[in-house]
Amino acid sequence: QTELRVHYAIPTIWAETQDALAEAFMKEHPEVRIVLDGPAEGYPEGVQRLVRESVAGTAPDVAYVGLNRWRILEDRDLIQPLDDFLGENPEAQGYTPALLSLGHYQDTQYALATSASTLVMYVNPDLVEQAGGSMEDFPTTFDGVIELAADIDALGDGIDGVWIDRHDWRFQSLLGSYGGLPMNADETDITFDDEAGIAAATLYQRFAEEAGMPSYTDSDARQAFPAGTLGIMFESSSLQTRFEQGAGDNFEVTVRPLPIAAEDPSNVWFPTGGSAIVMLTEDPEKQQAAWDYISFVTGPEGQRIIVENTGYAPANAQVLEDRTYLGSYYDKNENARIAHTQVAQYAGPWYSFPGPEGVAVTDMIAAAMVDITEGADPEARVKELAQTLRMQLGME
Amino acid sequence: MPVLTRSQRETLTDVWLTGPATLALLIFIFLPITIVTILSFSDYQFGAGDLSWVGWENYITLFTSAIGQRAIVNTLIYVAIVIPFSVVFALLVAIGLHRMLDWAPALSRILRTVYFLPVAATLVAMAVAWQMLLHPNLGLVNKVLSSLGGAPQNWLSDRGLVLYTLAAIGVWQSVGYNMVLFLAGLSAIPNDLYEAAEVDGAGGTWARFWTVTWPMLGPTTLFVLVVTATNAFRVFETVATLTRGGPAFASETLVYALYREGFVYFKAGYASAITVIFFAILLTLTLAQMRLVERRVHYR
Amino acid sequence: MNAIPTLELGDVTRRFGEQTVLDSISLAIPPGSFTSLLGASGCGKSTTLRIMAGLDRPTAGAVRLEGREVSALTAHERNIAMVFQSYALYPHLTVAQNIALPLTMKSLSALGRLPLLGTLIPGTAAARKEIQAKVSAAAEMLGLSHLLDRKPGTLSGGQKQRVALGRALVRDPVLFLLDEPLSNLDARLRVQMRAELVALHRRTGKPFVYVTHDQAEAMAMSDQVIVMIEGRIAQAGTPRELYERPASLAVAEFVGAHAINLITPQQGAGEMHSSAARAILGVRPEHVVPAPHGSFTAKLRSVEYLGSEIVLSLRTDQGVELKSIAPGTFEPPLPGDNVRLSFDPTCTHLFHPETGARIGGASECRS
Amino acid sequence: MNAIPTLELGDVTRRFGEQTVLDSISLAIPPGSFTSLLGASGCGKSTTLRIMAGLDRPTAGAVRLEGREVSALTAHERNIAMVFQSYALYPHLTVAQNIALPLTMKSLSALGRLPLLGTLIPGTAAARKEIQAKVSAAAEMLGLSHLLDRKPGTLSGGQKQRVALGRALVRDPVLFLLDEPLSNLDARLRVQMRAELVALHRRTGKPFVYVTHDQAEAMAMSDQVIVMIEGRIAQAGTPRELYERPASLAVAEFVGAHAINLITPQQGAGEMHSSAARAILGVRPEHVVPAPHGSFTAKLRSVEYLGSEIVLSLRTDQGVELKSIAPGTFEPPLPGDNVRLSFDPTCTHLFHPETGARIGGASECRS
Amino acid sequence: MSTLLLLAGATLILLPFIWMLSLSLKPQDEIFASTITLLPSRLEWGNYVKAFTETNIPLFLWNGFVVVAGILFFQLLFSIPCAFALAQRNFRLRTVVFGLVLAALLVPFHVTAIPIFLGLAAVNLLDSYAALILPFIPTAFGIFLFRQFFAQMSTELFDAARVDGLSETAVVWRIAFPLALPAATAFAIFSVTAHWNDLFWPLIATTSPEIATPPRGILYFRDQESGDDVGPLMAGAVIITAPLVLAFLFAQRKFMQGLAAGGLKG
Ligand SMILES: Nc1ncnc2c1ncn2[C@@H]1O[C@H](COP(=O)(O)OP(=O)(O)OP(=O)(O)O)[C@@H](O)[C@H]1O
Ligand SMILES: Nc1ncnc2c1ncn2[C@@H]1O[C@H](COP(=O)(O)OP(=O)(O)OP(=O)(O)O)[C@@H](O)[C@H]1O
Ligand SMILES: [Mg+2]
Ligand SMILES: [Mg+2]
Repeated sequence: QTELRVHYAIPTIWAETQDALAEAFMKEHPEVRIVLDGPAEGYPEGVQRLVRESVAGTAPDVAYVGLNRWRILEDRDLIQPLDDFLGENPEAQGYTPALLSLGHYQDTQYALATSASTLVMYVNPDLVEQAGGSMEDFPTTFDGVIELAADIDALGDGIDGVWIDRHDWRFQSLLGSYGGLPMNADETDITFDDEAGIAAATLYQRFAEEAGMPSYTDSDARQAFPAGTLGIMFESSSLQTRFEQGAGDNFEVTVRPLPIAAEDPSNVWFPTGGSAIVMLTEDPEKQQAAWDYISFVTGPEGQRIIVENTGYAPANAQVLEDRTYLGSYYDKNENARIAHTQVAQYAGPWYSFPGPEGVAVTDMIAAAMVDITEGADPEARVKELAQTLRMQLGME
Repeated sequence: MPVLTRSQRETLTDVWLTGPATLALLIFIFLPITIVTILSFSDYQFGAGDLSWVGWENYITLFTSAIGQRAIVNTLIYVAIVIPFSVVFALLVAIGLHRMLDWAPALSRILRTVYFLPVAATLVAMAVAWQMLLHPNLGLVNKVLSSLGGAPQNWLSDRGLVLYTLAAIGVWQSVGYNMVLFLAGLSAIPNDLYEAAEVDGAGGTWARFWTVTWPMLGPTTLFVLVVTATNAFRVFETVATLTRGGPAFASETLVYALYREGFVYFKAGYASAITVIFFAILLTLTLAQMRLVERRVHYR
Repeated sequence: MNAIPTLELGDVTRRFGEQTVLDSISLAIPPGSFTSLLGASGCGKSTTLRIMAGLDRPTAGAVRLEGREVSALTAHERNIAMVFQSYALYPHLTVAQNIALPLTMKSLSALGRLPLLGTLIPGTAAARKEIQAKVSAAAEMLGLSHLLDRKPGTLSGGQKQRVALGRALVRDPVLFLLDEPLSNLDARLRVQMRAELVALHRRTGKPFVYVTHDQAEAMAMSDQVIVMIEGRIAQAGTPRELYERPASLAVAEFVGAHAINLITPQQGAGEMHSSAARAILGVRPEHVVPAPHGSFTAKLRSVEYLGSEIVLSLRTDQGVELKSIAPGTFEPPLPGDNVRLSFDPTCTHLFHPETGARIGGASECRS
Repeated sequence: MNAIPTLELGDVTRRFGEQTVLDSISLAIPPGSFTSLLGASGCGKSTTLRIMAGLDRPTAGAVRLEGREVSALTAHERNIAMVFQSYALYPHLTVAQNIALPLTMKSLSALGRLPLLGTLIPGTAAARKEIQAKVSAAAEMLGLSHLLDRKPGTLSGGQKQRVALGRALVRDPVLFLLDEPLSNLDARLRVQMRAELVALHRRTGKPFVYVTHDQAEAMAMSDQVIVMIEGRIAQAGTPRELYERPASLAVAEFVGAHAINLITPQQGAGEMHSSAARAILGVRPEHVVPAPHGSFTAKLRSVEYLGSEIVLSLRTDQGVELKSIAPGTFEPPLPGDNVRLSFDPTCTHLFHPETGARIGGASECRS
Repeated sequence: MSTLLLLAGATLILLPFIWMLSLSLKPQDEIFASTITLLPSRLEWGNYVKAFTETNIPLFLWNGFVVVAGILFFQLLFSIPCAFALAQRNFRLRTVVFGLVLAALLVPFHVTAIPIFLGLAAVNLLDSYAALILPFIPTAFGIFLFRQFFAQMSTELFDAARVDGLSETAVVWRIAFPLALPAATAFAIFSVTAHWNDLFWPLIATTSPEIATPPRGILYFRDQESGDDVGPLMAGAVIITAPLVLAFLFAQRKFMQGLAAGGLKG
């Protein structure tokens, strides 16, 4: 019997799912035994632990990591290419090129997405109606959203119109909505200081100035929305369940897709959050078992389990196309359907920046968004930011 | 006759008594420190296979980068708030509770436990409670503030305010710790000194405090200052759980910076340099503090 | 001189919870007197002193200072100086500052006491100068001039004691209270300090109340000794009165350098003294003397040589244990030998076997 | 009896850094003797005792225990018992456990000493029983039987002292060392404990070395008194030798209940004594007596009444300050009057004005 | 007056705890409400049920106990003899050792964490109780506190023990240690609260859920990605804080004595 040690993070979401996955897998593969490591608190802590354990030589065989984090492992040669296992025709197994791109780097497939989320709008319909709007013709442009948010904000005491976190992933999402890209294809230059990037950054300022966006921390906002004092909140689709629980019977949490701002919608992409699965083991025998496991959890059956348990969007085309897997789930979960459709349509990589400063610069992006929200000139600030990033990342 | 001379046997005894602890100190504290100091001159990336020596570059970066400077300045501001406030509050609370012991011992003991609670609390959960209390819109703090006619504040998301909020929470955490130390110091003051003061005409509350209490608490105060300072300089947990250094590095502190650089960014070399600087600051200040205060506190 | 006592306690009682520590104490401290409060540990001496000082309040009874009832006044309003057994010096202040403290508290305002600011307040400089002068004078008198800049922690016991005295002296109080100030000193230094205290008393002319459990100290220094036993005053009088006419068995046992010899009626010591058959007979060892024609004999059990005198431990045939003191030049017989002894008949005391009250004996013990 | 001294110090020197605390000390403690080490505070008494016990080591010199050099043995290997000034009772153990501790350490293995497990080790029960018996015997002897279960914190000074003694006694050591064991007691208790110690010494038959700075104690208890002054032995001898033939001025000043009167040649006291012109004359106050036909007069300055005796402070016309002791029955004149005095000529001492060495005087002081 | 201030201060101090308790009893939809209510409309024991069923809290508490007790045991075992020697014995390297202790007092654990992690990995001790206990054995604070305590105790007591035939080891454990119990209680409170609540090191050194300590256990309800599960998180926090508060209540008398008698008098 082969034993596979599996690492994952975020037990609130994943703990039961992982047990179900392991059980289902072992039923199919009785020769493999899955051992789950104690989960890490979050994706950043998870990847920290993987790096440490690799240095210490105690790394697990397979790991779920944040979709924007596996590059850190790749950078240190800790994970194995999957191309040989995938075979000639991955698409037939449900791995579309868009989905594969999430784990692709320099012509090699290092990771496969297991679950996906993108930025969506959470809306409080009660507030929308009080402000004179309606859910039927909910705005689909940023201008419309800002206008509505301003109306909600005007409702008065303690009611806020809109909120979005000042954060790398959110910024990339807005950027994607405008059809911009953070970097060029060979990762030798920063490209978000173009029109799209400036427009995306300007949104922060407009939210603040025109719609009175408060300067909440993420936990502030996550408290305000379910409490019913925040009209529109841009957040990851993965928060849906918690928001629904938190709002209870007070109001009906409603999900709306992100507005599309690009002139050419084919340029639109949304960075995908969620997790990828990677193979760490170098032992050929284990690698085969690991692959069996990976293909199971990224295959339709595994994906069904994941979607039903976590609320994440699936990362396999087959489950989406074939109603036998998740049809009844979506009938009950309109919000999930909206979010998952957005993933299916626009999923794109969550860019991580190359080199040793790759993680550090994401905090600089966040800091720049804070500046812009608080009144800095968006164009100048974005240009300055791009320049700083080029320096930090050694692109010049 | 024993094989070893008496001196040799005495030395063996000393080694047997102090050896284990000293060895443990060397292995678990000084060896790591040495490694860290050496690494601070390299560009080592945690997990990477190779490294190269970069001389003082990491130090130069720390002192020239805006974020590095921010971390140093923030730490100093934080410490400058937490030390005086937590020491003074703790002293006042301790004196109050000590007096209360005379006429309401039970209440005094209960309050003592209450003030000690923050020391015993699990910060993971406390952070959530604080976040809710300090919520700009829904939090009790702002609601009370506005009902008193004040303007609500963004305690944790206002760049100008967040450091002071953290400092206030830091005071909240250390008042109990210091109070316990002061209470112990107070109970060691001989009562006849108060009586002498009374007979000498220093009978009022303030006169008693300045003639007896404060001077007699000298050694305790020194101890409290050293402990508070080392704890305040190491501020990490509240930053990590409440603000993660944000917004826009406004609450970045040295230990959080070294944590972030080392653990999140994996820049072990740079993190080591922060460590060395941190250690140097701490060592200097503590020694200075001891030097300055020690002589005035041990009345010899 | 003034007839009103400087301090008077009238039927002062002090209870701590159930325990009655002082039981209806009445006493008077005449102006200029040196009064000792003598008693065993725990008999209430310190409590009495604390009530005089105003640090404690009587459960019942009156405290009169120069004729005025002062129960309502706190300690520092009474202008009484007190020297504590443990000296209670402020360890953070120099000797000079310790001595100056009571004056500073009296003559400088709260502002004026501040280190730097203080100098700006009008009149402060003058007041400080005056304090300085008084401190110097007190230090001079106590031989502390060369120690003024030292901290108490570096002083020897005797020096500390003098600083504590200095702090009391400098104030010109109406009364000095001293709570076993010598008990921490070694024997030789104690004798020396005793003399200094007496001299000091004479110089100030103020009444001293001196607490001690050492009868020798009380006898040597005082005009008036008040013997306290278990919260009551057993006897008050001059040292000589106490020694020559102890009011009770307890007082007789307490007073005197060597424990008094006591012979109970049961021991049938009738042959030694005619009164010993109905009362307890007390004879001090110094009044039991070896005499060739003494009235009775006893067997010598052991000898303690003290230089100037020799203590003989004896036992009579009836089993009565006796001590006798002979001059140092006396050549004692070997232990086991019989010694012939006699009592000085003018120096015997008779006590009631049950109450212990004095019921007879010599009225004056002069040979 | 055995001729080898139980303990011998041979030229023992002890330095702490620069300071020489003991300077070439040689002494012998004969079997069964009671030796006092007498000296002022800081003269090195405790250091000497600690060297004997093995708690400290001499910088130079030899320590011989029953003839055997023991420098290499640590304190716990020497089988010497020591009683400390502060008693050093273990506050966390009961009286019984305190007394038993030395035995437990000696007769039980490390395992056997463990609370529960210990009972399983063979022989432990028997050993424990034996210890129990010895502790009971010692407690009986010291009158501590009813206190065995108390903690030291609840005992009075005298009781503590006896526990400390019990702990020493129970071990059957070759030598007892006692470092000022009575100095914490009050005067009356001290006298009583003194007698108990002497009785104990007699009962055990073991040599005692007794450290004190109280000359009365040393005189009263010892066969041999060793006077130490500043790290040297100033004189060793019987109490009587010390009192009657002090080897130096320093010893004379140290010995005796009251400080000796010293008259320097400059004070021109030739009229008082013929030898006073070339040497320092020493006369103890008890040998200066008021006598109607005395050889000189002095003015009475003050009187201390001590019950059994009266101390007169006097000053001659030449300005010599003198003390005289009269019996308690003496009726002193008023201060300021002249008193006629005489010296007991057999009890004077002459010392060299520079070296202080004894150069003459009475060889025996018997009247 | 001063009593009122003290009570007001205590209320301020208590505020987050009251909040914690109240949250732990609130149903999900009341936790995030726009109005502030201290008391939940209905007591929701479900949070506690969830805390107990979804995580193995009894196991975490047991682990916490083992780790904390283990740390304390070894800290005392190592620091007391060392502190005793520093205070009561004279040896050549005494100043050096004491200097080391003072310097170590200033080192935050974060600095040494990574090298220690690698070292433990090298000897294969990660993810075990040993990994949680070993790094905290050298306690400069403990040595310092005990040294101050022993330094002001009379040497005579220890000399008496030596004369009574106790070896130095016996002097340390049979005499010095029992006397230092108050100080040890004080030290224990500081050590236990610190290590019971420590999250940083357990997250680095251990992965198995079987040896998770209490805070690592309730971390289960903490989540950046999808939002904290506040109710059970607070319930868990209440459960793991309670033993410490009880311990403090029990220990406080000894504890105060210990500090009073100990190092604080300089
Ligand atoms: N504050 C108090 N509360 C309760 N009992 C007290 C208090 N102060 C003193 N006592 C008791 O009163 C009695 C007398 O105490 P006090 O201190 O006056 O004795 P003392 O004669 O000065 O003894 P010593 O010579 O030992 O100083 C003692 O039994 C003591 O226990
Ligand atoms: N460990 C030490 N280091 C330095 N000096 C010391 C030490 N122990 C004792 N001394 C010095 O040695 C001298 C003699 O000390 P010792 O304790 O033997 O005196 P003593 O005669 O016992 O005095 P006392 O009657 O006060 O107990 C003193 O001056 C003391 O300061
Ligand atoms: Mg008293
Ligand atoms: Mg001594």
